[in-house]
Amino acid sequence: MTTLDTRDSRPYWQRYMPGHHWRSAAEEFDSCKFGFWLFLSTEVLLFGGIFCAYFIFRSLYPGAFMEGSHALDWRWGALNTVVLLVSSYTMAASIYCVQTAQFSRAKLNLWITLICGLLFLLIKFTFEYTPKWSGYFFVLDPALHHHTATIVEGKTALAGLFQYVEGYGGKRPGMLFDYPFANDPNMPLWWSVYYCGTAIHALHVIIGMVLIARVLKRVGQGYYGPTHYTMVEVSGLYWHLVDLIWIFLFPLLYLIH
Amino acid sequence: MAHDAHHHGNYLTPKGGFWTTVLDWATTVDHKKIGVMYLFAILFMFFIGGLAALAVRLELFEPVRVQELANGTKELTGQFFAPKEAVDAANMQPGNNIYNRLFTLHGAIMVFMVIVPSIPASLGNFLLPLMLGAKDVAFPRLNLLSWYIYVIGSIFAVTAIILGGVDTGWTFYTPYSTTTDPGFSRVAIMTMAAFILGFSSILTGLNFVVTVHKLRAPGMGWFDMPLFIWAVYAAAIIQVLATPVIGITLLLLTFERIFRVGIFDPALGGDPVLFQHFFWFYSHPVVYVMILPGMGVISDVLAVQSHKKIFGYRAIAFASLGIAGVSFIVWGHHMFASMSELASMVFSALTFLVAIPTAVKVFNWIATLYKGSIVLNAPMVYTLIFLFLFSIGGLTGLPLGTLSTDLHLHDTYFVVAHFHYVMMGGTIMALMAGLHHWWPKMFGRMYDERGAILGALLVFIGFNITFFTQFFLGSRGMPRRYASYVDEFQIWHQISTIGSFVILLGFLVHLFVFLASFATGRKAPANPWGGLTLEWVADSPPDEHNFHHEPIVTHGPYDFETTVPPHWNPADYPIPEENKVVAHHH
Amino acid sequence: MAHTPAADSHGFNELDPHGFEGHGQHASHVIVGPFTLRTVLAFLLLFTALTVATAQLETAIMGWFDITLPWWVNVAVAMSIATVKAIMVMAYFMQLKYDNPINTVLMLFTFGALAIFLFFTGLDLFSRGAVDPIKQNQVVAGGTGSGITSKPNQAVALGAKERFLDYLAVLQYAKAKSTELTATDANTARALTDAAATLQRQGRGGDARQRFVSLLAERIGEGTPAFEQVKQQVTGTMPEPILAAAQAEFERIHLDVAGHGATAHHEEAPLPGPNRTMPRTGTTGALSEAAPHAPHGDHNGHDHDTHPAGDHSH
Amino acid sequence: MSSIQQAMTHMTPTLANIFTNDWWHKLWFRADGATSLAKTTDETGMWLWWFCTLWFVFLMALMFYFVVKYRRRKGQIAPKSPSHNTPLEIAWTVIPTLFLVWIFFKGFWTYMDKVMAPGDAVTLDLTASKWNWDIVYPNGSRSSATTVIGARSIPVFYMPADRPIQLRMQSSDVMHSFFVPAFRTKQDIFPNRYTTTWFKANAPSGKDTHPTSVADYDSRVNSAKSKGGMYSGAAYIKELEGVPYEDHWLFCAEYCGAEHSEMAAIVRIVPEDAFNKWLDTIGTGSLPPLELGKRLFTIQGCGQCHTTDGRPSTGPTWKNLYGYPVTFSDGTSMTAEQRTDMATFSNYIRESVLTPAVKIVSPYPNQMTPYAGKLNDRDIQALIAYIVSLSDKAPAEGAAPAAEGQPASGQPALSTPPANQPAGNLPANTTPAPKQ
Repeated sequence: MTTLDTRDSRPYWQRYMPGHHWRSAAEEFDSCKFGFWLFLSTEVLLFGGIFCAYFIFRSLYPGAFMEGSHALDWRWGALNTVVLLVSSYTMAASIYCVQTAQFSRAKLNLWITLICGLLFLLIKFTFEYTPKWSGYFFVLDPALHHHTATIVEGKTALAGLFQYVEGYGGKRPGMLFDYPFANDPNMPLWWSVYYCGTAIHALHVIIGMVLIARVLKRVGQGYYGPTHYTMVEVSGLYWHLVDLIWIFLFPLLYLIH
Repeated sequence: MAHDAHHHGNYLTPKGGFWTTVLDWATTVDHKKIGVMYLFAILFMFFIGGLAALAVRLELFEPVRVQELANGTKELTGQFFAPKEAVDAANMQPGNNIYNRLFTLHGAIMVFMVIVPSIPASLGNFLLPLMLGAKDVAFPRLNLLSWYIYVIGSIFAVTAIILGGVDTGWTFYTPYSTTTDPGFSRVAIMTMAAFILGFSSILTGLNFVVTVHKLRAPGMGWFDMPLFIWAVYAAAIIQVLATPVIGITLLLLTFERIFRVGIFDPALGGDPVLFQHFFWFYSHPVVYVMILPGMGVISDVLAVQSHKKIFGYRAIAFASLGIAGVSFIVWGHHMFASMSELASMVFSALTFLVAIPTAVKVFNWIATLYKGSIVLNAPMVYTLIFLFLFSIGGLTGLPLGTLSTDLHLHDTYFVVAHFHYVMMGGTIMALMAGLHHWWPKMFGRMYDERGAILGALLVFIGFNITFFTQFFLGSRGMPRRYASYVDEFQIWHQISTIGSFVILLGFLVHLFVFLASFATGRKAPANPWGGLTLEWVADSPPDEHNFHHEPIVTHGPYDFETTVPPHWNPADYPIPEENKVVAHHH
Repeated sequence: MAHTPAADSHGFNELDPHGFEGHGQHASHVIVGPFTLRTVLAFLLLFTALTVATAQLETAIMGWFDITLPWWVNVAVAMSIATVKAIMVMAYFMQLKYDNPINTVLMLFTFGALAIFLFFTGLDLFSRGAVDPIKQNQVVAGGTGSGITSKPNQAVALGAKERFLDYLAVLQYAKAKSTELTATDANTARALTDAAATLQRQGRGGDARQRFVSLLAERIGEGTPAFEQVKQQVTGTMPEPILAAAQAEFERIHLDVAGHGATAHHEEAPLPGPNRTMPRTGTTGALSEAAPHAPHGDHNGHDHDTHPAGDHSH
Repeated sequence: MSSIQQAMTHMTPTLANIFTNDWWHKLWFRADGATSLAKTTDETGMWLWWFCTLWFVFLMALMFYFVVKYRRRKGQIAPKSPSHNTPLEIAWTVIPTLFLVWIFFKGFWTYMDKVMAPGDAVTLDLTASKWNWDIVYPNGSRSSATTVIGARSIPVFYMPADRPIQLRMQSSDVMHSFFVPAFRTKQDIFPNRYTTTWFKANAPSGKDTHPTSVADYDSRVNSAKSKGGMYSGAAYIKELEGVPYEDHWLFCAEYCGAEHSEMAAIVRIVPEDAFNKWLDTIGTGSLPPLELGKRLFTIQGCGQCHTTDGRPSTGPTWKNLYGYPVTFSDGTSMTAEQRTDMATFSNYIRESVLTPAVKIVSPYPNQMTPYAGKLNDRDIQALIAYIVSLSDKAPAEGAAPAAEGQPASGQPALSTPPANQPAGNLPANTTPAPKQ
């Protein structure tokens, strides 16, 4: 029974008592980690479905997937990879800081992690999804060289930051799949895999950010410290998994040619 | 102990007024209460699914035919769920649609909401910590969460039904499931229901695995665990490793319906067979999530009720793990009619592997009876019924695993009969055995033996009447999921339908027995059957924290020859001298 | 209050035969220092750069030496680098290296399950043609779409196609009254139909109504009652993309009449043989050539001019 | 129920027959299989049946014996007995394993025969759709024979005996499964992918023969009616008078929706020479449109949802479609004039056949499968001719529009899946225009 004793002025992590059915705090911590690893394995297998679909269709219709990957810009993917890797590092660092009771630095690291997560989503939606849906392209987007699309003069967005590209838009998921430049009739499969994979991954990024935000708040309130930081550790594991998935998604989706 | 000071009584004693108690149950993290809540939720869904099954049988009592009357007018006969005045051939559709929704309802409810969680979530939740000598499962709040998720999932499913039902069959095969009743979200809701229920299943499994690893009582090594724990543990591993795949499958299916992504959609180059692989990668292992805990129950009940050390403890334990392992490489035998020849060959060969550990278990159970001291009470009767029906179910699996014969039997009533013998004849019978066996422990009252045995026999007889006929139907070529059929099958369908109502009668008797036990059942002793495992050390019903002192294990779970059961008077249990020579551990 | 005497006493661990508790205590509270973490990060970034570089390099190599590397080379390299990265993340960031080994074992099981999943699924889907090659591939690459009634764009495409077929029927009806239709017109009709459907699927736009009318004028002869009838129908309800499609396609047919195309139609849609997939429709091949031009109306118009009307009617 | 009595009679066990494999075989399979492979399959099946029975009886006997012999006796504790016995456990692990290996191979050998069609097999194209079967014969025509079963009229597919036939199968909507119980085989059918199965049927037993005359046929129908049922035997075909035949059910074994259980057909085995004769009779190439339309109405299963006599059904009746106004579920409507103008009307019909979803006649549901790819233009013209003929406002000259230098249609280049097109057999030209 982890009842908060109000008379005790020590921070929570010093007062923390393990659940009544545990024999020791260390025991509880170890079990929570084990339990969470079990959960992570379910996550891996969840994405396993996407990877399986990719594996099958990539092998059956290599043409469609190569052409499809050319519609992506590997630079955005690479940038996102770096962003996630850095955030993974800061997450791990924040755990170290909590373990060594450097709470302000821990908070800093968690903030950076959060911002990186945000950055990742930002890049994903602004520079990857939106153009494919709207036909508007980031001005510096080199992906334009991949095909014969032409920029429509005068049609711009966000104060000229984006230019409209004739015929390149409409790569929306699902019923609105249109492929002005598709020579391979199996292109829909590529886009199905691309959107499902990245969207579900993005969803996980968001969940991870929620967890981290909660941890950040509680670090501020002195919940966690050298002897009790289960949630920090666990949220960290989740965040690293998100990173892990992306480490595989990036080459599979962006670097195929 | 400290916690004994401030409350007396067991986990069932009300915490005060009605609403206080309700609130206490709704927010409890006590594995026993959660187990009981699961039990009632599952029994309720079992009732709904059962009604659907009866409705299905009624529709099949007569084939739909057009009789041409003397005056030349036509009359549509044999449709149970359609307007009788329907004359035109095309008016069969309404009736068929109702039928299709009914069997989907039956299948989906029974699989996702009854049989998968049945034993692990109810008996498992209640008994696992008790048997391990722990105060609770590893993550009590997660446990409660999983119950609520189960309820939410069920609500989703019921919503889909209320909105007009789903006619995809519980297997959701594409492209039918992605194209049927376009514009409506019922199918999406139903798939989401299954998706949500999957989470509940994952959380339970995860909880059990950690509990078994970390919370065994002092002195309890892996091979001192009751075989029920071994079985639940093996099942839990499958739940954790297989369920996420159905998660992504149903997610993609929903995307396919809502956003029209094309991974399983031939119109976009996708592949329906790929869906079948996704689906069965989960749904075959989950068959063992259904049956393994049942086998565990049987191992325990059999040993306890015949006061006999289980034969080949390690063999049974490893068989459980073996089945769990093999279950991941045999899913293709659901697809012999749709797979490539090579894959069919490989999967057929692998499928026969499952038969080996299963056979070993059966042999061990029967060998356990040898020189036992067997008492024929309800749990034991149900155990024997299990052995009877499960053997049939298992053996009829052989022609289905055999390629040439399966091409004939696949998707016929032979399959229906086979999996009912395994799922109902196996899991549900085991659930009934376990329910009677641990009833005194769960609710602190005895049930009426005679009534229970009567119910058991009725169920047994009705079950065989209902489902053995379906073997003949199948091998004679009656396909599954047919709302109507050609005349030559009618006699068999009629027998089957009659049998199904005998089953209903049997379960009504059980219902009555249980209610009677609540009302007038006599107080149960702590150890009515003389079991040796730790749950019998606790009171019945157990104390809020299970044990007054953390129990310490000193003997094997089935050392009946050498140990006086807890709470028993040694005078009532005169251990023969020759037994005492050496109290060796397994 | 939460602790039982047994749990606190030291004798407890002897009683536990497997020492998870004791092990746990040492295993869990490991502190991975910042130096290690930074080194790992550095390596991870390095590998990221590496994997991108190799991908580019492969393309470059193909260019330089004018060779084509088999597609799996690319995948194999990328995947092995990714695996190394994943292992580093799991070992250091996720601390598997220092952690209770049970977690590592668990992960291995997980990846094992995943491998089984991929392997057996592939075993089936890649060996469909083993006995009869015709079973390996799709009948119509990209799918037929027929029967998928709830798929808007499919329905539109089909609907458009058939509506267009109707207009052609009217056209022929009208034509039948003035002059005999030639085989060329038959091909034209079919080609127009397919073009309509295909291009509709590909979402082309543009102002085609007038072009189609002028087209009719030249095909039927302005002012004839048939012309008026068709024109009225066309300018009434005809969806523009289809007309654009028709226009683009029709000009292609003009070439065909001069010789090649009319027969090409039959060759483009042979019976599916071993390891052979059908094109989506009879004219896909032609469309993919036409694709780049299509968005630019003037370009088409230009085409139109270069092939004077009347070529077709012999 | 006569069928029930039959069922009972040939199953009544007597001491004499209950021990014969043959009796059990009858009980399980009702009749011998209709192909040589079916025979091998049944042998495996019966072998397994006895194998399972013996194991089961052995185990249960042991179980009940123990339960009785070792029942609990007051105040007695079970004596100490071994809780494991390694040799025994190894034995009962290894011995079943050996059996299983044998069973696997037994099944595998027959399976390979079932999936490998012999080189000289004739390939026919089968298309399954909701909820109908369609087979294209070498001469490009479809089977015109139907029979009434229950509430349905279902197609009858004539097949030659003693001749390997391979079916190249494809679905036009959802998954179906080709299942002929008498052949003891099954193969799923997918949209957009070919699957194949083959069979070589045994010669018909001679129990059933075709009617020898119209009178004979009528008497059969009447006798069936007098029994309160419907005659579902062989139709009268002059060329096949007295020819023996054997009927086998063709079921759809993969759930495919509302009328899954009505998606049946009959595979009728006749001697090869008779088959060839029949093939000549169904060549539709020479039929005038009106006749072809009538025939398509049954072949294509239009009758499952449409009536021709004005009775309501799943879809609108074909009686008086032509020349009468109609309103659609989207509020739009067609006037009698439009419905009388042949051009407009035939366009409307063509649209409704190929893409039913575009215009839905209220109040009917949108249930019809698109027939795009299943009917070539000539078929549609024929149907239109038939529909027009069903109206009392039909043009006096009769409904069949004349063919007049019109484009050849139904080419592979159209969306019609080429596999369903008779190679090199292009239908004659027609036009939607009526004679004026």
